[in-house]
Amino acid sequence: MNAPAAPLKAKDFASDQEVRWCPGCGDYAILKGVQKTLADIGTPPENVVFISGIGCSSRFPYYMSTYGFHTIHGRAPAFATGVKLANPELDVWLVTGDGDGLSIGGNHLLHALRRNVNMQIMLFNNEIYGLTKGQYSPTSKIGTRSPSTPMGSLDRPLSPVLFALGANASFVARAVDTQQKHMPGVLQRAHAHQGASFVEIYTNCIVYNDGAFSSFAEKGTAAEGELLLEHGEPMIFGKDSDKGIRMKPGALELEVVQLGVDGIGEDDLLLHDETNRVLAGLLGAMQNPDFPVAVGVLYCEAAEAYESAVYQQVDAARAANGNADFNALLRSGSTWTVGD
Amino acid sequence: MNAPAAPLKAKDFASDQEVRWCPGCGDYAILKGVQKTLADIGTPPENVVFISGIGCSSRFPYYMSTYGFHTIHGRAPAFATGVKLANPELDVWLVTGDGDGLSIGGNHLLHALRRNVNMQIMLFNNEIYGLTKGQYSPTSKIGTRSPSTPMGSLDRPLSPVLFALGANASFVARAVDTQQKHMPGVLQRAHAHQGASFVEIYTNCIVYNDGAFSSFAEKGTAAEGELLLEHGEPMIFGKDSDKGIRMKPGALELEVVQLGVDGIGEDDLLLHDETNRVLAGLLGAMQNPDFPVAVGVLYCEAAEAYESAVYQQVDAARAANGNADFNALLRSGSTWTVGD
Amino acid sequence: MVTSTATQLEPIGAPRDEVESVVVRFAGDSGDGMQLTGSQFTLATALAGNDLATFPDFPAEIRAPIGTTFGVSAFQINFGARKIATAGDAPDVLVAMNPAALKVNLGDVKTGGTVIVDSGTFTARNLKKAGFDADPLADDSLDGFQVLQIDISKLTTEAVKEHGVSNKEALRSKNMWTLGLIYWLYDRDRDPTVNWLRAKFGKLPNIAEANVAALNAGHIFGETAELPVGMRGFTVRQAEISPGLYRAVTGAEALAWGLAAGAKLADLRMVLASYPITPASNLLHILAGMKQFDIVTFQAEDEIAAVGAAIGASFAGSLGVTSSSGPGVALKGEAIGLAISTELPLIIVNSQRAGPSTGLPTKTEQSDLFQSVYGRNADAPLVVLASSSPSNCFDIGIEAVRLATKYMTPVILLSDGYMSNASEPWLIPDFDSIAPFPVQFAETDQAGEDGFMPFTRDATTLARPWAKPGTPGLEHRIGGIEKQDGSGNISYDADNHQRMTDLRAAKINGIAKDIPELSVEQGNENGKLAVVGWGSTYGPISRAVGNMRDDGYDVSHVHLHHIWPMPQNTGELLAGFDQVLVPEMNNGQLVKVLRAEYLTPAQALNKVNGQPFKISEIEDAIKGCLDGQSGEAK
Amino acid sequence: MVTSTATQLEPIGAPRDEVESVVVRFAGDSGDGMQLTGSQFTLATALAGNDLATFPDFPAEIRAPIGTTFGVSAFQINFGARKIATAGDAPDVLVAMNPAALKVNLGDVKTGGTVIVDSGTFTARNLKKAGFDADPLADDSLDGFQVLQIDISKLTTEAVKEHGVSNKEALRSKNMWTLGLIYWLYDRDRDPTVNWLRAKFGKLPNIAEANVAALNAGHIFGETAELPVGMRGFTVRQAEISPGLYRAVTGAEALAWGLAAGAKLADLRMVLASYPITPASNLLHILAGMKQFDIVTFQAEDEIAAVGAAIGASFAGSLGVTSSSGPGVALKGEAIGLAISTELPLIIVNSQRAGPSTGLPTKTEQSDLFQSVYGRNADAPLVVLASSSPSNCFDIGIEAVRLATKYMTPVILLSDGYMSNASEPWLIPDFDSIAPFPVQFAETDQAGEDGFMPFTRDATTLARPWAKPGTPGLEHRIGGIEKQDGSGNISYDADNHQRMTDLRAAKINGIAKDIPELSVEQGNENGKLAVVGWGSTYGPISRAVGNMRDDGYDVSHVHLHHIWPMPQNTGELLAGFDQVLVPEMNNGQLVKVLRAEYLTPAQALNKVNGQPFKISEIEDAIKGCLDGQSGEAK
Ligand SMILES: Cc1ncc(C[n+]2csc(CCOP(=O)(O)OP(=O)(O)O)c2C)c(N)n1
Ligand SMILES: Cc1ncc(C[n+]2csc(CCOP(=O)(O)OP(=O)(O)O)c2C)c(N)n1
Ligand code: SF4
Ligand code: SF4
Ligand SMILES: [Mg+2]
Ligand SMILES: [Mg+2]
Repeated sequence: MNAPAAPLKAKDFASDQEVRWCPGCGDYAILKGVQKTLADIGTPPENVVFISGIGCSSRFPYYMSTYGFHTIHGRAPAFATGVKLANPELDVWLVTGDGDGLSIGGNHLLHALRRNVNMQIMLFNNEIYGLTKGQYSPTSKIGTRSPSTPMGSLDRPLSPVLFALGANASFVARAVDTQQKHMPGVLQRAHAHQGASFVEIYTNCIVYNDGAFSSFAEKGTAAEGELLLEHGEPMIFGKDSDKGIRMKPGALELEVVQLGVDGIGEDDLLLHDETNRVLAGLLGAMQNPDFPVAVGVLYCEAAEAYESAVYQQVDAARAANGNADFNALLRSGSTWTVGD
Repeated sequence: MNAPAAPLKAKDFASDQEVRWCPGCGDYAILKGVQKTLADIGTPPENVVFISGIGCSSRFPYYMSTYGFHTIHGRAPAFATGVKLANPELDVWLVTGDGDGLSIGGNHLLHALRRNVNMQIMLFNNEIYGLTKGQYSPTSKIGTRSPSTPMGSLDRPLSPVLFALGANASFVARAVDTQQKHMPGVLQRAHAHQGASFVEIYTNCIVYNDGAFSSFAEKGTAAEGELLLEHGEPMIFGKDSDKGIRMKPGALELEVVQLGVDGIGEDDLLLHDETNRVLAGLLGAMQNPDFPVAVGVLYCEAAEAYESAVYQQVDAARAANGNADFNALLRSGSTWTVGD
Repeated sequence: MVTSTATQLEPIGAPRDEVESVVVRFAGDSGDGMQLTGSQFTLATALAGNDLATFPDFPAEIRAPIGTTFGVSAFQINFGARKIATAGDAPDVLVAMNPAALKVNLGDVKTGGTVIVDSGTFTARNLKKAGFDADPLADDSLDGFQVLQIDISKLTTEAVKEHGVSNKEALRSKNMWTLGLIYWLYDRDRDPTVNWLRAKFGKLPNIAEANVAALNAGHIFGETAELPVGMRGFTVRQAEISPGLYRAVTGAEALAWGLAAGAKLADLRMVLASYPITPASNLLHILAGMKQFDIVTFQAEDEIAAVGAAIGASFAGSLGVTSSSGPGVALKGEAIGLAISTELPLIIVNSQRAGPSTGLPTKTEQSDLFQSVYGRNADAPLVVLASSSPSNCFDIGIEAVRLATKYMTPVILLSDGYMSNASEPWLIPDFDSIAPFPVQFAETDQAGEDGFMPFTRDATTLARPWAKPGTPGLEHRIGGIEKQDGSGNISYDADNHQRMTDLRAAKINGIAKDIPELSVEQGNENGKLAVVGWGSTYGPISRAVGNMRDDGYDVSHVHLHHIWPMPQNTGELLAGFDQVLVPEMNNGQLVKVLRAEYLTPAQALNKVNGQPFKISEIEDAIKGCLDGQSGEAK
Repeated sequence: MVTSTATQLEPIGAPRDEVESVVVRFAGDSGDGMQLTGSQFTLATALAGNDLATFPDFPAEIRAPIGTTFGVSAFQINFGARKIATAGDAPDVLVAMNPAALKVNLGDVKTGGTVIVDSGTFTARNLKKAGFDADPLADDSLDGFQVLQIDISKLTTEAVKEHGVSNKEALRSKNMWTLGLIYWLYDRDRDPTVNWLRAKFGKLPNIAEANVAALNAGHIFGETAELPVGMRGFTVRQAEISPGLYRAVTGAEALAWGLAAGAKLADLRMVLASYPITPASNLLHILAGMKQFDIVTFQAEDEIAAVGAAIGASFAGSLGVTSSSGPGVALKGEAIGLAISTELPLIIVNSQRAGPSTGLPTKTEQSDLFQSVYGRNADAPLVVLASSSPSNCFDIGIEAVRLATKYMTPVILLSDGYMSNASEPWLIPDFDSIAPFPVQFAETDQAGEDGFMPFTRDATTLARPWAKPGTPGLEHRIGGIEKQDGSGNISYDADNHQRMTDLRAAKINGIAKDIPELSVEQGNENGKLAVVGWGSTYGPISRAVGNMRDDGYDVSHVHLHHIWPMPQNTGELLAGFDQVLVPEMNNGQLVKVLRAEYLTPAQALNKVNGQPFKISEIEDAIKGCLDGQSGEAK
């Protein structure tokens, strides 16, 4: 008889490989958060597969005690899709970076999202290419000086969550490396969702882009710099919970308001509605310093996972055609006999 | 002395090559519309470059009397970016299809849009792969039966305009093959815009997807099926101009209203505001039969073109470093002399 | 109605002449139904007991304006009382349904051959569309051919009148009228076609009967009309064909079935991930219709995603397959390197087409051998196989699965546009008689003290174990960075990289021991000249060597199905010949590999015009090698 | 403070020994400043008149935890009174700034060589981090070496005390202390380094002075301390070097300047479109800083976009250049085919690294020759060049531009990770003495009656005209579909495809007439053995052949800069040797091309461990070929 398995702990998901990120890299915290999430979820490690592209962030699978595939630059969503098509039962987690996922890999990310392949996609956004030593990335702010842009970068950055919404993603969320309490909840939601769950995770590259998110991702700045989203709850933030977000009257825009000033109360604030894609777009576009940065689940829409639809067709074909018989297949259509 | 040049005519932009689309293909109408637009604009043909990928639509450059480059599948935005980097003075038009631009080429389109390279990008959307004989495309509706999806396609389609908005595009518009009067105006706006102007053009593939847009793109259906956008104008449509679009009270959603019913008048309708990205998203998402399909300029935001910023840096470097002197370059840094 | 460039007429119902083999080409507008006509004729011919080979030739444009030369569609069949190796060099009979079809195809017809034209289509307008300055039926353009001008359009319209179909529908039966005439010409049985028409148009009985009437009318025309001199019915004796149940099969079909069969024999689910491209899309289309065989097909966003998904599927324990043509395979190179580095099974099918770049997508070529053997960064060995004929695709499909799974390696399988679309009769194998080779996945108890070691190796095959995610205890991580021999952990160790490079090469080279030795297909084991082929040149080489041997030339035919690694005895076998000639539909690729590997002074015979070799071209080259040489045998 | 495994001590200030050449390797943690130390020593050595070559070896990790083996950074220099061909096989002197540096590098040190360690870092914690079970300074690990244990940490801290820097800052000057000691050891002038320090830390004078103090302290230590037996100062005579102005140059710098110079000589704007990848990114970084030379750099979204943008730039009349490493170049194959088909100039720089797949990104290899010559779909010939040393990258860069623009063709330029990062002294050329080769664009009056014909050809070069968009009258359309010879219009014509394939091949083959004939670098024009190299194996082969010739062996050195097409006389030259040996840092690639082209029975000498060849490895192989052979000369 099976003894009841001991509940899994975060360290059950740590592999024996030495973690080789730079000391102080934000990716360490994400690793911890993910290991905790998996323990909380309780999936047996053998059913979990981590798939990544190339980049500092994409070293992630080596540090997990699960199955893992460190593939090639930008293509992880394609590999992950293949894994799910081969075996929809596997619990697939994808790790990518802002370069891996949005520069070379933008197209695969786009298509994994729109197809709604059931997996968790974590995009570690440090707004820089870490592994190749600090070139700017598609999420770097205009004017970023880097080895390839000594006079400052010129391209308009992408917002990963707005990109995902434009890609028709069914689940879009945000988390922050330093917020260990918050992250596992978001990741659990991502895991629970049927389909491609996109989670942008801000992470600090201490070597090439230190402090990129300091205006909201640090202990001292989080309360004022960040808006924690909860479905159905009013959008309140600030150290003293004294600020809120509402629709600017008469306009299709958000605005920050001070609670208690000009007679504004909680009732005037927007309630978060995860199911409204337009609201998600408005929230995703909020940036410091004018707005708090929205974290949590921005958007979540019930939808069918791609691979389950695929297997419904396989099952239907089986039901319609009976068991696969090769001899019958080869003899289908016109045949003729040549006598002895 | 130069004689004043005769004004250009549409046929001045037609090449001597026989047009080889299927008889009845929507692309013929677009060709006409583009030739007319160029004549109206009056750019000399030698300054115009048409660049395309691969697909029926991508044969387009051969039929123009301008410079043209029929490149490889999906990569036209990259080639076009190179052309603009080499010579920002050229007037670059890009032709792509829903497969070329959104399947294999999604990433390049994404980056050309976010970088805001100054060109006109026309995506001929017939919701099918024409050239390879009828497979479904990323814009095909779920359930599309095609040679590669005999039981119906399963992937959620992309909306080209929503994709472009998510890509941080600065100009997003829509036109329809059959609407020859409307198209040149949209294309002229695209041309006037500094940066990457994205225009989705619905086109009928008579062979593999005939009638895909019949609910709004035909003479009899356009009035009811379509909303013609004009900046600052109220959103009215219908054969009798008796319907309109407004924000659903108390929600972040659009709704169709009947003018004159329940006391609804023009003042209750939304005025189109090209500069509001969120509104553009709402409009871009409208679909038949519940909503009219929005055509015209959905979004337009003033922004700097990528290549002009690039050349500002080149000029600044020149100004700071004086004329390029190779002998000085080779002798920069530490040198030493070995005597005779 | 029937006129002829020859003046004398033969009496009606003249006795039939016996011929050994015939090449017929049906050509018409894309809308004229030439492919259907061809496949019905093929079936009737197979039922008549002839051996045969066919080749359809589609226009490059989807639907070119009616009547233009670039809208011409053709179907060629070669059939006979002897073994038929190719679809034939030059047609004995050309059927041209309109001026454009005549314009495009006349140049290929054998001197003195027969040209049947639908004179009803030779209007001024159509002549102009086809680019004729003058009516070729009216001037001397057709001198030297047996010409049969028949107003098929009119005769068909009359023949179907009673079935109440529209004029447009009536004209659609023109192809059946023509088929009826050709059936008469070669004494074929109409019944299967009649049955097929009635089944096909089950819900439109008047259309069905109109077509049947047209077929019969064409046949009767042959029996009764006054035909020109020499133009009488023929018989073609049955060929000596192994007894058994046959079907016609195209390369694309046989390949789909072979791969599916291989997966079944390996006891694996197949995941085909592909992106459409001419002429490779057929494989995707066929497999998309075979879901009941535990086949999942996936139209990816591009070729890189396709190969990535296929590798992902293999990682997860299925058979990952991806398919494309040259330009698409070029995009897969980086990912194939990952499959090589991670040592996962993977099959990459390349239906080659004419290049470089977009090239001539609908024309054939076999110019991706270099890309297959050498076309990746770094030292990245894998297996390359090439099928030699439509039906051989079935066997090569199975062989690809066998090697990929047994050796944990990517396999490139080379087909080509010609082979994919061409069809030939196939003695249907008994699936149950094919020996299965089920994959043994690693099991939980294979994990040692330090966990599972994914890069240990089987002593014989050097293959690493294949561990399926989901299996407890075998959790492991792989990737494209160099791996420690054994543990598979990342290793930057210099000597380990050397060892792994050597192991990867040794594993692939070792496969040479597991494939059949190279033998001669025809001729002696040594001698004056070996003609070495690969891929779809099999047919023309085989026939050319046969003909030349009949003429007394000392020439042998050698064919490679395993391009990399090559059979162990390849160098030795070739060393037994004074000369080695390598005909290829490229600018010389296998010839370079043979020279590099064995220092064989092999000579190239190259053809890159988008068309298969003609038998005569190879015969001429053989003569070029051997004539003027001294010695008893030529 | 100074202890030694040898027991006897020499008197202070002993006279200097003269040595002909020395190899020193500085190794420490990534944070220890070893690269700076190395480059200062290089400059001092160059100023002292020695010939030299250097090689920096960076860790694969960005910033590994301090003290670990995978965070070790090293810099090796070989300098001498004779011509220096490589950075040296085995160090005579190893400076190890911590236990990890010792662990990683000790195995390479010459038997009896000198090992200088900072004993202050040999703490229990650091030993553990480095993976030592026991203290190697305390057991017999260092037997057989001259060991100098110095508590450099402590001595440095003391030396800089007076400059009021923090302890952390003080320890940062350890490298200067060490440099001072080595300066004493080889009698180098400290002044340039002092000046450099003061310039570098201009705004932080106390840091500058602390470093100067450390440098001086290390030097004084050498002069005054009691050093072990045999450990006294050395002198290295000046080498015979052509007179002139010199600088040190890395391959990446020389390549950037060579390409820029080429563009200038061709009178073109350069557009470099690239996507970062190790070890190719440097070229992008350097050119990004050269905008004033009319160079536009573009970091594309991926490698395909990069090559696409480069081709677009060439279409628009600029020089399109793209750069990457093996896996990235693999992605460019399809687009390169388009450049071949449209016959546009394009330069593809490949800084090769160890593979397959991601492989060992920071380790060197020259295994992309196959990919360069053969790695595309269809028959797709282009030009392949390979530079032979850091400074040679300048010349090859210019040559690439010359051939690309003169012949309207893509050119692949092969460098490698070793060459990009290694540096050597370079006799700076006078730019004005290099003959320009300005591009002649097509002009309006070249358009004929039927408009401009973009696929007519120059009778000599077979190049087509290059017409710049913006030029009235030359409007034309090109693409990847086969083009009509002359007009460039789409053509599906069979014979035209054959003609165009032949023309493309002939154009590239014809370039063989426009490049220097192959000559021997050292040795006779024929004889017993030719050692044929390409790329960065130049150095070790050159030295090995030199040494073996000194020992009386009949061996010659032949080097290919033009890999495809090869010089016209290649086959003939090689035929003059009994044996041909081809050392390559791959599993045998050039050797296969030589065998395929010329049936030369060339033998491979392969090394794939991520490291350049050692001279001794090549010497051994030469002996293997020639010893045991009869005849007068060995
Ligand atoms: C085909 C290919 N191109 C380029 C590279 C080089 N490369 C590796 S990671 C990387 C960017 C990584 O950036 P990101 O995804 O943001 O990851 P980070 O290191 O910042 O976590 C690049 C350009 C590669 N490995 N393969
Ligand atoms: C690398 C590559 N992959 C695939 C193809 C085949 N191919 C050509 S066009 C096309 C799709 C065209 O669809 P779309 O862009 O919608 O154009 P349409 O024909 O519908 O106008 C495909 C798959 C190709 N030419 N090259
Ligand atoms: S370079 Fe940046 S992202 Fe990479 S490991 Fe170091 S800190 Fe992290
Ligand atoms: S296949 Fe469709 S898209 Fe292509 S030319 Fe024909 S109608 Fe137009
Ligand atoms: Mg990053
Ligand atoms: Mg389309």
